[in-house]
Amino acid sequence: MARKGKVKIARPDWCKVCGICIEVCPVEVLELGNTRIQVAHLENCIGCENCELSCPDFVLKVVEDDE
Amino acid sequence: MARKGKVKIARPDWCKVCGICIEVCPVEVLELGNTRIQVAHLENCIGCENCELSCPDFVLKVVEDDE
Amino acid sequence: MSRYEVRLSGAGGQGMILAGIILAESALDNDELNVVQTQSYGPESRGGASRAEVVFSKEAIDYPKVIQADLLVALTTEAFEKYGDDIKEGAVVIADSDFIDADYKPAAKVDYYSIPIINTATEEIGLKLTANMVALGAASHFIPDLSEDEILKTIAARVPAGTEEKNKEAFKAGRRLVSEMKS
Amino acid sequence: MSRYEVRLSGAGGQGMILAGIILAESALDNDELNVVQTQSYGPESRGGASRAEVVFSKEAIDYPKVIQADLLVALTTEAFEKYGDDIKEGAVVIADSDFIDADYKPAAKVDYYSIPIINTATEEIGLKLTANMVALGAASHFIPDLSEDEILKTIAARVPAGTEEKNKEAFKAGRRLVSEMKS
Amino acid sequence: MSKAKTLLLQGDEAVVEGGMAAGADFFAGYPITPASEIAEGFAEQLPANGGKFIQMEDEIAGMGCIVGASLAGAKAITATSGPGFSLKQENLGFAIMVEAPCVVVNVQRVGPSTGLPTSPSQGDIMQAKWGTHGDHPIIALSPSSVSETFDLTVTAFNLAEKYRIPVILLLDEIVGHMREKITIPPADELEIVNRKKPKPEDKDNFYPYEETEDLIPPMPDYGTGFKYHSTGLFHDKTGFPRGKTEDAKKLMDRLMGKINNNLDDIIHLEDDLNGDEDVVVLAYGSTVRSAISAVNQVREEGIKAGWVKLKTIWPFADDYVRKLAEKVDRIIVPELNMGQLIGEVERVAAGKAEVTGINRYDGTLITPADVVAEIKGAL
Amino acid sequence: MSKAKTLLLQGDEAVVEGGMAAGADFFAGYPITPASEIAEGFAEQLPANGGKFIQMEDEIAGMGCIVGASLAGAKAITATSGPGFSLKQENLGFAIMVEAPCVVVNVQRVGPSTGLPTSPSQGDIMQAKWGTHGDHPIIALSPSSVSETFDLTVTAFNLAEKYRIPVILLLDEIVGHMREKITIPPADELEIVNRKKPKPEDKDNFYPYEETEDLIPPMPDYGTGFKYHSTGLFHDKTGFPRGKTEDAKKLMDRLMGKINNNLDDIIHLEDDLNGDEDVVVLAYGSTVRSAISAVNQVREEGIKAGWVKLKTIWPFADDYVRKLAEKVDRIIVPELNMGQLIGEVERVAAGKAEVTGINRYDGTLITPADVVAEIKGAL
Amino acid sequence: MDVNIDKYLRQDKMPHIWCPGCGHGTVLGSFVRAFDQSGLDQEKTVVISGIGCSGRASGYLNFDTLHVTHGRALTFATGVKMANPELNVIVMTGDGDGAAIGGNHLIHSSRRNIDITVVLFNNNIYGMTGGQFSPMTPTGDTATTSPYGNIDQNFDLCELAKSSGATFVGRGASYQPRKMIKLIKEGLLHKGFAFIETLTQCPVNYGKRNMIGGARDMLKWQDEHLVPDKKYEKMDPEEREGLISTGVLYQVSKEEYTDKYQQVINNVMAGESNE
Amino acid sequence: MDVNIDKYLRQDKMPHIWCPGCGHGTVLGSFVRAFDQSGLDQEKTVVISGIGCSGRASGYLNFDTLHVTHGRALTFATGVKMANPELNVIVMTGDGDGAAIGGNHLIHSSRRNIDITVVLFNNNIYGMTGGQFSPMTPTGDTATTSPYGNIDQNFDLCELAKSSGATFVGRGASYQPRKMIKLIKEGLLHKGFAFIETLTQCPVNYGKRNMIGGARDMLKWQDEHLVPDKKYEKMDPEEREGLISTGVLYQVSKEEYTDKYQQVINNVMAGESNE
Ligand SMILES: Cc1ncc(C[n+]2csc(CCOP(=O)(O)OP(=O)(O)O)c2C)c(N)n1
Ligand SMILES: Cc1ncc(C[n+]2csc(CCOP(=O)(O)OP(=O)(O)O)c2C)c(N)n1
Ligand code: SF4
Ligand code: SF4
Ligand code: SF4
Ligand code: SF4
Ligand code: SF4
Ligand code: SF4
Ligand SMILES: [Mg+2]
Ligand SMILES: [Mg+2]
Repeated sequence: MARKGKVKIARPDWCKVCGICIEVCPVEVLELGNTRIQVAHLENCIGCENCELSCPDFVLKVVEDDE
Repeated sequence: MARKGKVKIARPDWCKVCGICIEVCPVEVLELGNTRIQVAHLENCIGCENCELSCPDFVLKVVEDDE
Repeated sequence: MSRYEVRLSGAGGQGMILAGIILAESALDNDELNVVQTQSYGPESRGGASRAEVVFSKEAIDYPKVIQADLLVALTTEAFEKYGDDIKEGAVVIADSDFIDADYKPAAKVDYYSIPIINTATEEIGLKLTANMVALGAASHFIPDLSEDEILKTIAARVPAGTEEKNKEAFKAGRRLVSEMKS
Repeated sequence: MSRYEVRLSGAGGQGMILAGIILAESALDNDELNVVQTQSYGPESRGGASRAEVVFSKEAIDYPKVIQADLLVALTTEAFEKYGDDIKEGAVVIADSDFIDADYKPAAKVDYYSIPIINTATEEIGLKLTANMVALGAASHFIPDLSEDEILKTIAARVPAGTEEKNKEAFKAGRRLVSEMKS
Repeated sequence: MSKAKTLLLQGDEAVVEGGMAAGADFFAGYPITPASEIAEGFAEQLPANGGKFIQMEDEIAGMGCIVGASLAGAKAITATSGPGFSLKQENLGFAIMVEAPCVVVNVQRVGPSTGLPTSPSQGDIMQAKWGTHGDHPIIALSPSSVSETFDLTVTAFNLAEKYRIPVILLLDEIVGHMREKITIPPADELEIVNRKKPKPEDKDNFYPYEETEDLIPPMPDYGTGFKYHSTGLFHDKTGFPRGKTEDAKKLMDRLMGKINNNLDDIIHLEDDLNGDEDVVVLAYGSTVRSAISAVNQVREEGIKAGWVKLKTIWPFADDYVRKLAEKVDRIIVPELNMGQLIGEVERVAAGKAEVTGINRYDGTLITPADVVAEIKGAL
Repeated sequence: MSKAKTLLLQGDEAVVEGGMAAGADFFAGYPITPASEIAEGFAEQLPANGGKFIQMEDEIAGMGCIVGASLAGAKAITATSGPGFSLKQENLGFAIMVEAPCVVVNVQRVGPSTGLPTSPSQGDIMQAKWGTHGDHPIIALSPSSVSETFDLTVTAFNLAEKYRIPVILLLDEIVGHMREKITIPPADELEIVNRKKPKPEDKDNFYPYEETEDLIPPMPDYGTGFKYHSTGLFHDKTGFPRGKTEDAKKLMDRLMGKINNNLDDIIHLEDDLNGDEDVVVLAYGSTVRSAISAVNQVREEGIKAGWVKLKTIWPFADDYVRKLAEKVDRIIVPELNMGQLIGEVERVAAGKAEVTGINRYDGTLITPADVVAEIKGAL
Repeated sequence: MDVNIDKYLRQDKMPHIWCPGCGHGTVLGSFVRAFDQSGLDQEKTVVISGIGCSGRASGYLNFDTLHVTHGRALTFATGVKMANPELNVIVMTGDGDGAAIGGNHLIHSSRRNIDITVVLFNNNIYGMTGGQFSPMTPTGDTATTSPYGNIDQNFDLCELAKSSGATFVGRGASYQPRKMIKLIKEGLLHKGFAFIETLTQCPVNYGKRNMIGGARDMLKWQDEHLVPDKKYEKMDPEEREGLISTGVLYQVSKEEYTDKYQQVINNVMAGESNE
Repeated sequence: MDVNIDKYLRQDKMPHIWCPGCGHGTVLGSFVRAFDQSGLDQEKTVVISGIGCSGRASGYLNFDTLHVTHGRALTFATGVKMANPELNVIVMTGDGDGAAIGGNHLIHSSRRNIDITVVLFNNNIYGMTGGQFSPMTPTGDTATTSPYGNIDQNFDLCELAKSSGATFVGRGASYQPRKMIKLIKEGLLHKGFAFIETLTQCPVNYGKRNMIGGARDMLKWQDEHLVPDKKYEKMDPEEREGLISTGVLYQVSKEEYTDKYQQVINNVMAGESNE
C-alpha cells in the first residue's frame, strides 16, 4: 500500500511523544524529541504509511515528494 | 421406570381439568369430568407414571396396588 | 336517573369483565346516558374473585366505582360472599342457583333471583363460556334506559367472530330466565 | 497560625496532587497542626489544569479549600493564568522559570520565585517525574510549623518503591533552589 | 380522522388515541401492568399509520430508544408503571440534558417495589420530580378521566415539542383501566405544536444549545446536515463540555428558565370556587372525582366548599396555591398515597391556611364519603 | 484493631474504614467517579479480613447482590454516584420491602445526567427520599468531614441492622475526596449493632414479617432452617401476598412506623445556638463547614447567629426545625443544589420564620463569605 | 414416583395460580423430584425467582425463597452465594425475566461460572402480563405487541449461556418430565454455573393465539419437534431445521467462582499473617 | 493515505484528551479512513457513544453525534435507526460500556439484526474511571478492584455477538491499522448488525499495572499474540491457546430489522386501504 512519498510531521502540536510511530516504522526514520516527534533520517523513509496509520494523534502524514 | 402400581387421584381438589394426563397416558385410563379428572378404566393402568410426572397440578400419583 | 350501579362478579376467567364492558358500551350511542366501567382483578388475571362494575347516570359520573350496588350478579360463592352485602336496600341480586347456596340471607331487603346461569350456558347453549352472556341477559332486565337491542348490537360487535349467535342466544336465555320468574 | 493556604498547580499527570497529599500527610504526627487537602481535576484525570490544595491550621479547619493562597506553585502557564491572581497580598508565588513567562505582573504584592523546576528534575535528577518533588521542596521553605524531616519521611512512604532516593533528592534540590535565591 | 368520533375507551387506550392525534410516530417500551395496553395499542396503530413500534429488552432501553428517535425527528412516547419508571430515571435525566422532546407515561400502581400491580395509586408523584439524580426541570401532567387523558396526552406532546423536554403523564390505574365515553375531536380541531427547527441556511453558524431569547434552541433532525453534538455532560452552546463553571450555571439556568418563564402556559388547572370558600379540596387524578362529588354534596348542605383540580402536577402551581391559602381557611389534599403533593401545598401555604390530607395507600379509592367526612370533620 | 490509629484519609477511604469497623463483610458494586475509591478500598480490605468483594456488571446488579448477601447474613454495602444511584432505585425499593439491612453510599457529583463527574454537589438529596416508586421509609445520613464519614458509616450500618432498612450515606465529592486527619477508635470502643435473629426454637411458629411490638421482625440468615419467603409484593406476616386491602395498609404502616416511632434514635444533628439567635444557618454535608466559619465570623461582629448541622437528612428533623422556626427570625439553608432540602424547611417552618437559600450548582463550593453575605444581607 | 414431593412444596399455597394446562407446574414438579434425587440439603437451599408466572414458582417451594424484581434474580442469587457458598442457590426465571430484561445478568453470571443453577421456564411469551412477545417468541408469531407478526429473531439461549462461559448447559421440556428431572438433577449437582432451559407451554397467552391450540396440542407440538441431543448432533443443518434438541448440551469442569474467591482470601490472609 | 480525514474530524476539538500512546486514537483514525473508503454520506450518519475514554470518540467526529449514558448507546442508536432507517448509525463503545453494563443491549441488538455498526474499543480495562477490571480483563490480571488478581473469566465478545444473532462479526487491533480499516469498512457496508471488536492499548491503566509496559510494549504484545482468522481456523485448540484471531470472523446475510418493519408497515397500510 506504500506509495511514492515520505513522512511529514503534519501536525507537530498534536504529538504526545508516545513512540508508537517509531515502533511500527520498518526503517529508522523517526526519533523522539522532548515535546514532539522528529524526523531524523528522512532519507530512510520508504513511505509505507505505517506510522501515519498507527499514530493515535493524527500527527504524521506521508506526502508526495513534491508536496 | 414403571413399577408395580396404579394411578390414584391423590389430590382431586387441585385438578384443573387440563387433560394433559390423558394426553400422555399410553393406555385409556383417565377421563375428564366436569370439575376434575376421573379414573374410568383403572384396569388398563400400567403404572407408567407418565400422568403423575406430567400433571402440572400434582393431582395424580401411582401407588402400590395394596396401598 | 341520577346513578344506577351494577356489579358483575365471578371467578377470573368467567368473562364477567367482558360482560361489564359490553354493558357499558351499549350506552355508547345513547347520548343521554353517561357510563363508567371499571374492574378489579388479581395479578394473575385468572382465578380468585374478579368483578366488573358499571355505573350509569344521566348526569356526570364523578366517583367511578360502585358505592352501593343497585344490581349485583354473582356467579360464585366467593364473589357472593365478598360483594353480597355491599348493596343498596332494595337492590336486585342475581345469583347462580347451582353454585351459590340458596339459603342466602341478605342484610338489606333485596330483590333476589337465584337462577341457573352456568347450567343454562352449558346445557341450553352448549357453551360454558357464554355464562357471562346469560348473566348479562338476566341483568339487562333491570337496567333503566338501556334497551335489549342496544346490548345485542354490542354483543355482536364485541364477542369473538363466529360466536355471535351463541352469545346472543345466551343473552336471550338469561333474560328469559328472569322474565319467567317475574311473570 | 490561624490558617495557611497552599495551592500546587500544574498540568494533569505532573504529580502535583501527589505532592499535595505528601505535604498534607507530613502533618500527620504533628498533633498541633490540623490539615485538609483537596484537589480538582477534569474528568479525564490527565491534561488540563490540575491543582492540589492544602490548608494548615492550629485551629479547626472549616472551609476546606484555599480562599486566598498564602503560597502558590505553578508549573504551567495555564495553571498560572488560572490561579495566579487568586492569592493573598504578600503571598509566595513559585513558578517554573522555563515554562512560564517571566514578565508576570501579579495583581497583589507578592514574593515571586521563578525557578527551573522541571529542568532541575530532568537534568539534575534525571527523572522528569520528580518535578513535583522539586516543587514541593521549593514550597516547603515557606510552610510554617512543618519540618523538612517530616516531609522527607512522608515522601519515602508515599512514592513508588525504588524511587525513594531520587524523590528525596529532588525535594532537596527544590529546597536548595529557593534557599539559594533567598540567601 | 376529520370527523369527531365517540368511543368507549380505557384511559390507556385514550393515551394511544391522544398520541396518534398529536402526531406520535414512535413508541418504544417494555410491557408492564397496568400500562401494557398502551404498548399494545401503539403496536397496532403505529404501523397502520406509517409509524414505528418497538418492544425493547427493558425499560432502560425503551427510554434510550425514544430519545434516539426524538433526535432523529420522531414524536416519541414510552409507557410504563412504577418499577419501570424507576429504571427509566437515568435516561430520563439524559433526555432533559439533551433537551429531547418525548412523552413518558407512568400508569401508577401501588408501590413500593412490586407492590400491588393491579391496584391504583398516586404513589409516584414525587418520584416524577425527583427520581433522577441532580437538579432538573420537569413537566408532569395527570388526568382524571378518559377524555382528559386524551386531551393531556396531546398537551404532553405539545409541551414536549414546545419546550424540548420530556413530559411525564401520570395516570393512576383507575384512570388507566376505566372505560368512559370519549369524543375524539376531528384532527383539524386540535392544536398540534411541533418543535422549532433551524433553517438550512443557519447551518454554518449553528449552535445547537444556544441561549436563544426564549431559551429554547431550535432543534434539527439528525441527517439534515447540522452535524452537531449532544452529551449528558454539562456543555456550552456548542453542545460540548468546556469544564467551565460559568457554563454549568448558564446551562442550568437556561434549562430551568425555559420552564419557569412559561408557567402560565404550562400549568393547567381547573377550579370551582365561589370566592367565599372556607374549605377547598385540592386534588388530581382519579381522586378529583371524589372531591367534586363531595363538594357538590356539602354545598347542598350550605357548607362553603370548593374544589381545585390540578392537571399539571409539575411544575407545581406555587402562585395559585399561595393565593388560595391566603383566601381560605383550609385546604384538603386527598391522595392515593401517604401524603406526597401535600408537602408542596404545605410549603407554599406557609401557615396561611390549614392543610390536611386524606390518604389511602392500600389499593382502594378515596370515596366521596371520605372527603365529605374530612370537610365536615373540622368545621 | 484494638488501638486507636491516626491516618490521613479521604472521605471515600473513611467509608471503607468505617465499614470494616462496623463489621461489613460484603461489598458489591460498579465503579463510578467519585465513588470508585470505596470499591477499591473494599476490594483490598475485605478479603484480607475474610470478607467478600464483587464487582458486578452494573449498579442494578450491585444493589441486588448486596440484598441477597444481606439475606444470607452479611453486612453488605455498595457505593455509587448519581447515575448509578438512579439505576439502583428499583432494587432499593425492593430492599425496603423485604427489610434487608444494607448501606448504599452515594458520593454526589453534579447532575443531572453525566453532569460534572468530578465536581461536588448535593443534588441527590431529594432523590434519596423519592427516587424509587411508591411510598416508603428511608434513612439517609450525610457527613461533613472525614471523621464524621467514618462515624456515620458505622451509624449507617447500625441503623440498617437495627431497623432492617437500607441506609443511604450521602457524601458530596468534596467530603469524598478531601483528606483529613482521622483517629480511628479501637474496635472495642465502637458500639456495633447486629440484627435481631429469631431463636432456632422459634422455627415452627415463625412469621418472618410479623408485627412485633417494635415493628421490626427478627431476621434469620438463609440456610438456618427457617425456610421463609420474601417478596416485593405486598404481603402479610407470613411473607406471602394475600391480596387483601388490610394487609397492604398494615404493612405500610409497620414499615413507616418502625422508623417514625424511633425518630429520636435515628435523627442525628448538632447545633451551636445560644438561644437568642436572630438568624440560624441550617446546613449539611461539606456546606456545614462554611456555615460554621461564617457564623463564627459574624458573631465576632455581634450578630446573633447560630448554626445547625443535620447529619440525618431523612427522616427530616421536622420537630426540631418546627421549634427552631418558632424561635428565630430567619433560617438560611445553603445547599450545593438549586434548593432541595430548603423545601422541607419551608414546609415545616410554615411561615413562622423567613427561610432563604444559598445555592450553588456549578461544581464550586459555597464559601464562608457567601454565607456571611447572606446573613448580613437581610439584617 | 417414590419421592415425598410434599416435603418440598408449601402445601398451604396450593393449588397454584397457574392456569389449567400451564406447563410451569410440570417444570416445578420435575424440579422437586430432581431436588429430592440430588440428595442436597433442603435447609441449605435458597430458591430465588423474578417476576412472571414462572416467578411465582419460588412461593410454592419449601426452602428459603426470594421473589425479587423483574429480571434481577441472578444478581440477588450471586449475593446469596457469595455471602455463604455453602448454600445451594437456585434461580427460577422466565424467558422474559431471564432473557429480556435479565439477559445481562445471565451472561455475566455465566461468565463468572458461579455455582448457581438456573431453571428458565421458556414458554415463548410474557405470560403474566398477558401475552406480549418475548425474545423467545419465534419470528412470525403473533402476540399482543406483535399483532402483525413478530419480526424479531429469537435467541438460542443455550448457545448464549455456553458462549458466555456457563459450564453446564441443558434443555428440557414439559413433554419429557423424566428426562427433565434427570437434567435438573445433574444441573443441581454440577459445580459451577448450570443453565437449564425448560420448554413449557402457555396455552392461554401463546398456544391459543398462535393456532397451536391448548395444552394438549402444545404437548403434541413438542412431541413432533423435540430431538435428543445425541441424535441432533448427528443431523445436518437442513435436517435440524425447526427441531429442538433436549438433554445435557454442554458440560465442562472449570474452577468455580466462590472457590476461587476463597482461594484469594486464603492467600491474602496467609500473606498478611506472614508479614 | 489519500484521504482527507480532516473532513471527518472536528479539528477544533483536537488534540484529543486520550493519554499518550492510547490506542483509542488509532482506532478512531482507522474508523475515519474506513468511513471515507465506504463512500457513505457523512451528512446521513450518526455516531453514538457511551461513557468512557472510548465514549469520547463521538466528540471528535464530524457527524451528528450523541454521547449518551454509560452502557446505553445501542438503545439510543436503535431509536435513531428505527425512526429514520436512511441514516447510517454507528455506535462507539468500550469493553466496560459495551460488555459490562451494556451487555444486554449488545445481545438484543444482535438478536434483532438491526443495521447498526458497533465499534467496541477493547482495552481490557475501565480506562476512564482509573483502571477497574472489566469483563475483558484477562483472568489473573490486577486492576484497582482486583488487587490480588482478577478471578473472573472474560468474554469472547465476538462469539457472544455471533451466538446472539449478529450477522457480521470481526476483530481488529491497533497494531494492524490497515486490516482494521478494511474490517470497519466492511462492517459499515454490511446490511444488518455488524459487531467489530478492536483491541486497543491502555498503557496508563492496564499495561503498566500488568507489567506489559507502555504503549510500544503493548503493541509488541499484540504482534506476538495476533493471528489472522484464516490461519486461526486451521489451528487446533492447543495451538490457539493464548492467541487471538483478527479479521472478519463471521458474516451471513439475513433480512434486516428496519427493512422487516417497513414490510409490516407496507402490509398493514395496504391491508387497510383494501378494506
Ligand atoms: C421492571 C419491570 N418491568 C416489567 C414488569 C412487568 N412484568 C411482569 S412479569 C413480565 C414478563 C414475564 O414474562 P416471563 O419472564 O416470560 O414469565 P412468564 O409469565 O411467561 O412465566 C413483565 C414484563 C415488571 N414487573 N417489572
Ligand atoms: C451508570 C454509570 N455507571 C458508572 C459510570 C462510571 N464510568 C464511566 S466510564 C466507565 C468505564 C469505562 O470503561 P470502558 O467502557 O472500558 O471505556 P474506556 O474508558 O476503557 O475506554 C465507568 C464505570 C457512569 N458514568 N455511569
Ligand atoms: S505516534 Fe504520533 S503521537 Fe506518538 S510519538 Fe509518533 S507522532 Fe507523536
Ligand atoms: S512512512 Fe513508513 S518508513 Fe516512513 S517514517 Fe513512516 S513508518 Fe517509517
Ligand atoms: S393433568 Fe392433572 S390437572 Fe390436568 S386434568 Fe389431569 S389430573 Fe387434572
Ligand atoms: S400411570 Fe401410566 S397408564 Fe396409568 S394412568 Fe398414568 S399414564 Fe396412564
Ligand atoms: S398465563 Fe400462561 S404462563 Fe401464565 S399461568 Fe397461564 S398458562 Fe401459565
Ligand atoms: S486511561 Fe487508558 S484508555 Fe483512557 S485515554 Fe488513557 S490510555 Fe486511553
Ligand atoms: Mg414466559
Ligand atoms: Mg475499556
